Amino acid sequence: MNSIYALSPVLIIVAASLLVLLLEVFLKRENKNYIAYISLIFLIACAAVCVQFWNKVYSYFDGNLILDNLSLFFSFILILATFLIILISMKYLTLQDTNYGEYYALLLFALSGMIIMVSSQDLIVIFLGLEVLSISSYTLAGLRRSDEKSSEAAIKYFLLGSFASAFLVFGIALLFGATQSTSIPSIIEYFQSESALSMMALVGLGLVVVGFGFKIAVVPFHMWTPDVYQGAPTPITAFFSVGPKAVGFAVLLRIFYPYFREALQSQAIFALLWIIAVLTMVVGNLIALRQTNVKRILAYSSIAHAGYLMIAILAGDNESLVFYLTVYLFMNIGAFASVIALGKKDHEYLELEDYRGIGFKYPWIGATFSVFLISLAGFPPTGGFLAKFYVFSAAVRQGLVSLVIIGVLASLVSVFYYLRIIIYMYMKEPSYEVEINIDNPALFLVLFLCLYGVLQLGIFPGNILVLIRQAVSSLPLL
Amino acid sequence: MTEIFWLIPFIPALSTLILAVFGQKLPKKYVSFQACFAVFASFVISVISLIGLLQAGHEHSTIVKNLFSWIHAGSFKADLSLQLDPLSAVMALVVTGVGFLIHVYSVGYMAEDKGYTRYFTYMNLFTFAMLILVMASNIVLMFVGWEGVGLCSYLLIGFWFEKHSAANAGKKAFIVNRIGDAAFLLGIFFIFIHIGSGEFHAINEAIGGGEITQSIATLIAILLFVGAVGKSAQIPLYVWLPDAMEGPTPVSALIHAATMVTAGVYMVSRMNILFTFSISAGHIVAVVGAVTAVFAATMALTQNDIKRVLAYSTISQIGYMFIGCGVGAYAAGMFHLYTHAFFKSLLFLAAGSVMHALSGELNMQKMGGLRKYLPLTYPTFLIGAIAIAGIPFLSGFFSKDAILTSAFASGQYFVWGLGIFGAVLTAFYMFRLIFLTFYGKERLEPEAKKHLHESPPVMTIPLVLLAFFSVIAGYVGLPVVFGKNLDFFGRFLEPAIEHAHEVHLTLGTEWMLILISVAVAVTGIYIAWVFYIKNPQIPHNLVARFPGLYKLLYNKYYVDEIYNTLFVNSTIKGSEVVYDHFDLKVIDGVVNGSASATNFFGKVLSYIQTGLIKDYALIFLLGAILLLGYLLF
Amino acid sequence: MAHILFFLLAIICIGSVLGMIISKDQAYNALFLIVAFACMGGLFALLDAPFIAAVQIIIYAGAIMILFIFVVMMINLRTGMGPEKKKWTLYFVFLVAAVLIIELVLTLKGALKPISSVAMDKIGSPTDLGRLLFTKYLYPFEITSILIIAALVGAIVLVKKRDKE
Amino acid sequence: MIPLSYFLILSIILFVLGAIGFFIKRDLITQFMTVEIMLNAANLAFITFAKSASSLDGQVIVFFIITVAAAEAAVGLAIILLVYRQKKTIKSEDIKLMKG
Amino acid sequence: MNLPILSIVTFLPLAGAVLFIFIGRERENLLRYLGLFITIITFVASLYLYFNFNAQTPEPQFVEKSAWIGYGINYHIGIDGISLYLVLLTTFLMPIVLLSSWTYIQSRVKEYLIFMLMLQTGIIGVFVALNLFLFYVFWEAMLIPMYFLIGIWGGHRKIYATVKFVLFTMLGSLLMLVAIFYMYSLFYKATGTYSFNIFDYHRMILNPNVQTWLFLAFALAFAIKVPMFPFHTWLPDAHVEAPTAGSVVLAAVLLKMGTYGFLRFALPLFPDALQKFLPVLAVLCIIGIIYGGLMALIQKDVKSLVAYSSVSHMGLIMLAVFALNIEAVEGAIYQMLNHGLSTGALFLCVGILYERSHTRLIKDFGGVSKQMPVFSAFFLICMLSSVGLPGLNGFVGEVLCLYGVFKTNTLFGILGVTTVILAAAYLLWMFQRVMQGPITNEKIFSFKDLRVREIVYLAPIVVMMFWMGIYPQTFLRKMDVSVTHLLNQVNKKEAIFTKAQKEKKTLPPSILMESEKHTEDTEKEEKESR
Repeated sequence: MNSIYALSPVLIIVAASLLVLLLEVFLKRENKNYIAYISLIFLIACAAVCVQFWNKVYSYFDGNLILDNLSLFFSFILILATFLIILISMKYLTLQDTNYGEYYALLLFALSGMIIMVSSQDLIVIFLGLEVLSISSYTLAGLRRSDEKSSEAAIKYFLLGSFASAFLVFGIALLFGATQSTSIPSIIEYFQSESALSMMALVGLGLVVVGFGFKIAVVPFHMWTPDVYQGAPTPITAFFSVGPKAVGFAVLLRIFYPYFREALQSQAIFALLWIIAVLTMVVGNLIALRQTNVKRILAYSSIAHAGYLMIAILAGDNESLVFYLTVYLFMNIGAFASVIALGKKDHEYLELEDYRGIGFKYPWIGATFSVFLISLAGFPPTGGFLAKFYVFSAAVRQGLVSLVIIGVLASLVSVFYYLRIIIYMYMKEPSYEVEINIDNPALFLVLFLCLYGVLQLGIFPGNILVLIRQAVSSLPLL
Repeated sequence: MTEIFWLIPFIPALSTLILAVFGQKLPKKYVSFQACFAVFASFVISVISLIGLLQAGHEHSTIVKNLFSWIHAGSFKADLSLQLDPLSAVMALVVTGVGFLIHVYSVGYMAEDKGYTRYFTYMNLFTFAMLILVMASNIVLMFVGWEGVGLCSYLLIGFWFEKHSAANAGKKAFIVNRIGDAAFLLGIFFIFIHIGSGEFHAINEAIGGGEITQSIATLIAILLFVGAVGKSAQIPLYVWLPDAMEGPTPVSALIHAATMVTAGVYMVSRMNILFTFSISAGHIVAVVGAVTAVFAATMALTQNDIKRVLAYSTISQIGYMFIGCGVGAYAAGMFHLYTHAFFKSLLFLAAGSVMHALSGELNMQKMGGLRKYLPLTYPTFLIGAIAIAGIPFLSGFFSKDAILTSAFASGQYFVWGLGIFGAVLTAFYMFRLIFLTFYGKERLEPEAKKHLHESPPVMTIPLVLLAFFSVIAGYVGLPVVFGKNLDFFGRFLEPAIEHAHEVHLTLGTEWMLILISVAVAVTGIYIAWVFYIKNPQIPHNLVARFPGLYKLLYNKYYVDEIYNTLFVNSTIKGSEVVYDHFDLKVIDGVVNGSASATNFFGKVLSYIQTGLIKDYALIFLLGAILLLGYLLF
Repeated sequence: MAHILFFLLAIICIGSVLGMIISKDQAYNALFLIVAFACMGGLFALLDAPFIAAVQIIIYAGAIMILFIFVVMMINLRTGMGPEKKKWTLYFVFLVAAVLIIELVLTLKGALKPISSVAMDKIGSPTDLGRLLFTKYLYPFEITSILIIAALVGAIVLVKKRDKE
Repeated sequence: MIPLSYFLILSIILFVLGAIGFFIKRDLITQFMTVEIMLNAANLAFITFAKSASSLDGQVIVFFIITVAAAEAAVGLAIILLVYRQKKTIKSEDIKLMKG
Repeated sequence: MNLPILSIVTFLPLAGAVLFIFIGRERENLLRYLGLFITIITFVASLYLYFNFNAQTPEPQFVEKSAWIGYGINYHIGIDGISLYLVLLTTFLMPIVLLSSWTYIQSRVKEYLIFMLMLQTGIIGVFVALNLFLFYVFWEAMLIPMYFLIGIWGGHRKIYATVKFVLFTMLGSLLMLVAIFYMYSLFYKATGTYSFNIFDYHRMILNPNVQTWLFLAFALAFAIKVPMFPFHTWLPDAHVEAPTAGSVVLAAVLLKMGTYGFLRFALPLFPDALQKFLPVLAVLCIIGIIYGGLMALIQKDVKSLVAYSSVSHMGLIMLAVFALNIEAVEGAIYQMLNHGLSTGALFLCVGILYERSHTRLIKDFGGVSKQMPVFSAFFLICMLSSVGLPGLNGFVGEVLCLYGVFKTNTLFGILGVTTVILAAAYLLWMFQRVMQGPITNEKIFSFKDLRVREIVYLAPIVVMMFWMGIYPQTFLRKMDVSVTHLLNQVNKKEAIFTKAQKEKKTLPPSILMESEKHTEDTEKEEKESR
């Protein structure tokens, strides 16, 4: 099988975005929705192709492009995410007057970047993919030009993002200097072979962590998150909260999984990640307590979740990590979709005050939103619970009891602000009228899908778990 | 024929059930009929079974009927089983007999009350509970009855619950009783632990077999006695009984004179083997009884409320009964219980009839010269008074004499002395009562005088009957001076009560004691006559002479006040303080405090999020520096 | 000789960066930056990477900086903005800088083989680089194309005037 | 011949200068310029390592990084323009609509 | 048996809840009747459990087991003599509760019923789960509906109350979760197989040092739920603010989950740690008994009075549990049921008053009996059952508990007996101030006596009170074996561990009883894990 075929997932996506760009020029404003449909079709196609590769491990361009189950699974998740994002965007764009064909194009570019990242073992390729992702993201964040917040988000994201990637590059440089290579396997090899680790490699690794720490928004590299999430168009926020995070963790997984499997837990880097995880969980949850803007709350919650995911990294338990990410995709996109649902022409309801009595005024939105929040808070029988359950139990099995205790206490704090939203929706009388544009079938489809996903993963995750097990099994067991 | 004895308690129970469920629908007449009939039926059965027992003779004088097993858990076994033996037979007889008369009396007394049905429901329920108490074959079941009667007294004292005082009195009675009950419960536990069974015969055998040590026995006995003290209104738990007079008079007669309050005495006699076995316990019982007898009597001296006088007299009479038990003459104690049931309920009912006549007036100072208006009530009342005063040839004389004699015989002269002194006081206050009520010049309220009338026959007939019994009831237990083994009562009880130490006094001493008691009774009456007939200003002079003492007695030694401040108020105040300053401030403070602390940290952290790019970069930078630093060093 | 060249370039480079940090006017900043990049190119050349040096000069000093200049002109603020004035910030910043530099320098301990041992055969000639680009680094090279398109589209979308029909 | 560590130290210095420059400069454009400096520092490091390893990989990588820099520049300046159009300022202190 | 009766009992309400989603919110009466119907069906089904329960074996019965998620997470339910009655209590009370809120809940009936039914499933699930994971799932899931019930239909400070309730409870249960993980990993290390099966854990004897922490985690969770003395402050708030039905369920069943947890987990799993902490716990219980009573004495709000009385009663129950002898434990279980009935009934009565007067402050009442004789009769009986009057259910449980405690520790027994006095004091005083005395508040003159519906739902409780008081053997008989087995387990494990201690100085975190072989589902796990 030749390499073109192997490239097809990326190619399809890129082709789709180019096509979208063309159509953007020719289509008239009123039937811009076709663009969305077309990109959806392409996504499905891409997913179909990914399925073809399942269970066969391919590696091209000496390891720059590998199609093992892990990368495929992640690509699949990311495609699914994008799929849902496009669905929730369609109406939103017309309502919030952001209707560019480029929107979809950039979304697809970002997706391609992410797919590149997850399906590569070479830091340079990963870095390039990251840049593709970032550059599209910067733009997407700024797409609501009617709104100052949006452009502010864009500039913050851009400046800090490039700042971070500078660190990343420097880190890669140091690693390169130490190991003469940028491909993860050889780096790992170096780390395992080298009896006396050279400081440079370690520091390089540290800087790489910094760089990705920015993307996955762990404390103290999280500062951009709330502002960008708040300012960016809501569907894009949903996208940020899921896509880049998943990718970042996918990469960290590739870097650290074998690293920690070697029981190098005495390593300084381990302690470092430990501290980062704790900080992330604590800070994220604590600040979230004070927020009154729903998007900001969700932003901080996403930071906190990054903390939980770090626990999985530390425990070196990929299965739980991947499962968590999968669940997180559904519940977070679902939550943001519910937020989007509460919007009308040129206005979104984002303040907690707006949510008074929503639960009874719009029972379906309220109910689904509550389910997502409950899942985020980690109550059974939702996926959120099972995800936390796996992560924590894995951690305890690795003897990280103290970490887990901090984790559960942090999630106890988180319960408060998740339930706070529910309090506003159900337990406070509305003080003023909230009119929303209810006719939005695509959005409700998404709500339903996410609801289904959250419950399915919470109650009968069996099949997904099997897939995940296959996915992580493709990692090198050292 | 005696096998059906187990029906005795359940007939009233059935009647209670019917009344409770359908009572509101049923006509008054039927209600009263059923209620009285139920009690009468069980009376008949008790008579039958008593006769049965008499025929059976001593050897098989105890019949036990085990209905079903009630609580079985581990070593804790208690069955619903009734037992018939002389002791319970006597009690059943008293309860049903007197109870029946009082039921009948109530038909008239309560005729106008709108709580008519409720009243009879409670009364039947009480009869049931009381019968369970006396017929229980194990101590747990006895406790059931014990608490049951407590409940009924609570309900009946608070019968007119619209009155604050009534509701209060009811509550007070129940709670004070509960204190005793708690001790009783502990006693039961000790019995179960050290003897392993609650069946009376088992207990008796165990003690007889010396399975428990002296000290344990004493402990158990004292705990049980505390229970008795609560139920039988002895020092220090007597305070509820005077207030209990808030209830309808027949209730006072039945529950707070004839039956329930004497349950303690019954219990002690039932456990007589235990009490005899533990020497010190017996002394304690006797002393408490004696002191109470005098103490209560003194309080009765100055009261103006008819029923309260009678209440205190009840307390003091029960004191006598405990003297009997304490000195080991359980038969005597039971005997006094039995006679007291007649004349005291007679007194109460008569008092009730007086009230009835005076449309609810209770204050003796507002009476006087009633004897011509109440041709039937007066003589009966007088008979009761004579009986209780201990004038020879009436029931009270025999029983009280029996007690005092055995007290003397047992060598506890102090107790005996107190008893004698109490006798003086008894005679005095009873006749003070008589004179103030029926003699002297009328001090009636005008409109009370307007419809002054003798009570209807339905009330007077029971009076007459009771009066009759008060006279003759004593002849079943004549003292030895009138000839050997005339003490049918004592001999009848023998199987249930083992004779602690036979009384062996010379006839001379016996006569001497009798004379003394007669003398003191007469003295008491004479003093009363002097005070309230001959020259009525003496009391006033005395009051003027010893104002302090008078106030002290008039306010019942301020015991209620002391208890209130000491226990009730202090508890409530203390709890309030704890609630406000500990529960809300400290415990809940910690809870809310932790929450707000978390919130505060959130606030602090959120200040870092300044929104300025440079600051974000700085944090980022510092993070990186620390990270690298950590890696390097 | 080489030493002198190196230090010359290095000093100019650092100096211009400092100048950029200190000066108020963005236009000057841009020029400083160009100088810095130019020196960087020189350094690359010193490291036997002539092609990269050229690229550096052309793309950075040529293309990118022109962009900067354009934007600066477009925005054209009369009042420039110097660095932070607050004393503590400056001290703090110097502290941070010192620490960071020390840390990073420390990492170099024994990281590099002595230069003498390095065989001087490889010169970063365009042909060699080209070969590498289209063989080993083909995939990344392709990716850059996506990157550039994305950047293009993004830039256009952001700055183009809204079409109001 | 010049010890390579000199180059590395230089690159480090530049990198740090860029980093703190990002912190102390107060206008978006220059802040972005400092980022470019940092990237270049990285480039220098790469090339030095390439030299020490006597392989061309480093140089190729630098080539890519320059491309990235260019792309970032394009988008970044566009965003800055966007901000300027809306706020009529590029002071980074004025960019604080969202905080807390 | 082919019919999965236990699952039906557990999930029927949930199914009903799902069904309700598709019924229009405006058809309130249909919803009400349907809800009632469902709960009654559930009750009937649960009766089947009672009658087919085999009292001879301690083994769990009506067991259903099927592989679920893997990693030892199986669907594994069953009941023994301990859980049987708690399930019955739940199913018995639910229809009553729904009836009680028939008119009280006027707004958002649909949601209300949905949450009630979900709640029922959650509670029953806790009692029937034999797989620790399953148990925890129900344990947590149950919080959500309760959260809504208090938060939406509650009083003025409902939000404070409900958040406090949820967070407080979660604090405990999350730490317990960590402990569960720890045992899970211990078992994995010991056997190389994953299992959450309680019986597998019963085979595992833990090192006392390990036990200490695990026990503390479990105990905290359960102690908060019970609630034991220092952790009780959520209870009054929750009770006062919750709607009547909520309070009833809370008091009658939810609190029992704590005691049940102690019986099912803390005792058999950590006997040594239990022994270590027994004095502390017992003292806490004693404090709880007296403290709760005193606090109840002076409450101004009837509901919080009853709430504090619960604190006192539950204190006694816990004390009995810690007495660790058959009388006490049976008494404790019995007293759980009694407390469920009597306190539940008291809350119902308070609710009835509240529906008429819209106040719960004692001072606003007085002389109600005059207006509502029938009600006062019911109220009186419920109160007396709570006081523990012989002939009513309360007495049997109380006397057994106290006797058992007394047997193990005389002093504690004596202190415990104070509850007899205190209970009488605060309840009678409350009764006097609310029901007796002259009518002060003219609003009371407008009170109507009980409606038929109210009688209908109070009557069965009262009947049960008498039944349980007069013929307790009906219930005690079926506990004996299970309780004995439980106690044996506690003692046996101690014995074995002390033996192990003698044998070697350094102890592994856990020893496995070789005597018994793996239960089949762990074998299944082995296959899976390969």
